[in-house]
Amino acid sequence: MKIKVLYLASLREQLGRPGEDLEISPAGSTVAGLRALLMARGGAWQTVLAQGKALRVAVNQEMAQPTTPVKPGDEIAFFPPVTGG
Amino acid sequence: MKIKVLYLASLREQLGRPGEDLEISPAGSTVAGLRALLMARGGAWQTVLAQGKALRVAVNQEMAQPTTPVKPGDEIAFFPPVTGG
Amino acid sequence: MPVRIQTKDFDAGAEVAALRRDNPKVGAVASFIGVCRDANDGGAVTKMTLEHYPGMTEKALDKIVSEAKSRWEVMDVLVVHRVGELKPTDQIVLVVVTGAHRGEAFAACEFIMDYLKTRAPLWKKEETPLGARWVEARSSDDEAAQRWEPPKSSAA
Amino acid sequence: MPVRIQTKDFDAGAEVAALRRDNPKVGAVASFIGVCRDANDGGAVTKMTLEHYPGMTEKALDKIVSEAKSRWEVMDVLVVHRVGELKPTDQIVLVVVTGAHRGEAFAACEFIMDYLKTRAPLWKKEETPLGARWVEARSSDDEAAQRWEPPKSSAA
Repeated sequence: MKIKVLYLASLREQLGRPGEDLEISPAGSTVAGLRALLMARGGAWQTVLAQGKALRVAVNQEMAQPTTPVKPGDEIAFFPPVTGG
Repeated sequence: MKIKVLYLASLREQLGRPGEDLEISPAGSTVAGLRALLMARGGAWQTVLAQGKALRVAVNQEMAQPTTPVKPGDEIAFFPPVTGG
Repeated sequence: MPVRIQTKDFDAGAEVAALRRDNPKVGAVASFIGVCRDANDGGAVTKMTLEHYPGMTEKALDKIVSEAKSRWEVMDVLVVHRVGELKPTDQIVLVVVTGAHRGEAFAACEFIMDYLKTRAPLWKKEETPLGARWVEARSSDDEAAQRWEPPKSSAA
Repeated sequence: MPVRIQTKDFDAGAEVAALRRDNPKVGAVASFIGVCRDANDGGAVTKMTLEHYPGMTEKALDKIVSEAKSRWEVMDVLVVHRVGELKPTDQIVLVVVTGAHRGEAFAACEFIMDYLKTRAPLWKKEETPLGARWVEARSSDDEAAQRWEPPKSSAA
């Protein structure tokens, strides 16, 4: 299935791209599964998305948990804790 | 001794004057003593300054208590609880 | 002067800008405007007259501002309170507090309003269709001010 | 629209006046302006870039405003947050809340700022003499937001 992934703020810089369109297997896809898939690329992907990092994920612009399902056409954004205001 | 007495807001209207210069006995004068002296005039003085009333007194523009001394030249103001803002 | 009593209206935006004075240490500006409403205690209000005690009102407000500055890490404070005749939608009071951080600026601003409401000699008289009436002090204002008091010691 | 994201500056005085719209039921206007400082975490800041997540930022702020309106008796709310390049003394964010009474207006305004700081997708990158750095989230902001959470039930 096709999904859209976004990397925001420091993550965009560390990963060297603002986002990408991905084709992933639909079976049992979750936020945690997508994160593992991306970390498997190694290098910056592995360190920047490491489990210990304070990382936030939104699915379709709503805050998500590791267990949140990922469905066809979803927009998944990875970003650091927010610092506006 | 000479003192200056002020009546503010609703008290000014109820007592029919904004204030007055008074000559009172200096012996052991306090806010409570002055209040009793004024109440002894009877009529509106007695009812408006009655002990049960929520009344505030300032001596020389600082909030005062019944026991606060009154000295020559002092400015004593009687007024209701405040309602600004 | 951090405290002003005046009959004329104020420009809140200009007052805030003047208080900040482009000070690059200011990160937070909390402000409050009190406005004359067209109703109070369930009755219509067509006009209002604000009376003060010249001299003491300024002193009382100065003291409240000093106490706010001693309690919280704030930079500058402005209090403008109007007196005289006001009508619904007119501005009555402005309190502005600048500081490095928002928590302290908010607390100082609310504290000043709560103390002003219970400790500054100012009185409102409302014109209503049933005649003029002096506004009565509210117990809710006493309770709001009471929050800022240090807890009473229960020691014997 | 109660929420706006924009690159251009805002006129806080004009925004407050527009929000009040001479509504004679408004008795209290609480507002907050967040400002870019020339130092942070002990280091000099010469410039700042604010990034947001177009679409989600507006939604997150709308949700915070709705929650504030459901918790407190307030009338109108405005949130304006700037993005893009800012320099020290520039305004970053404006929150204005109108209501009948000051306590509710103050609480809603501070709540919105605390939630905005922890829940709205916005990120600051600072230029310093040592280079650019992304601002780190503060635990003090988490604690400020935590104050507004209902106490956790201790029932089994």
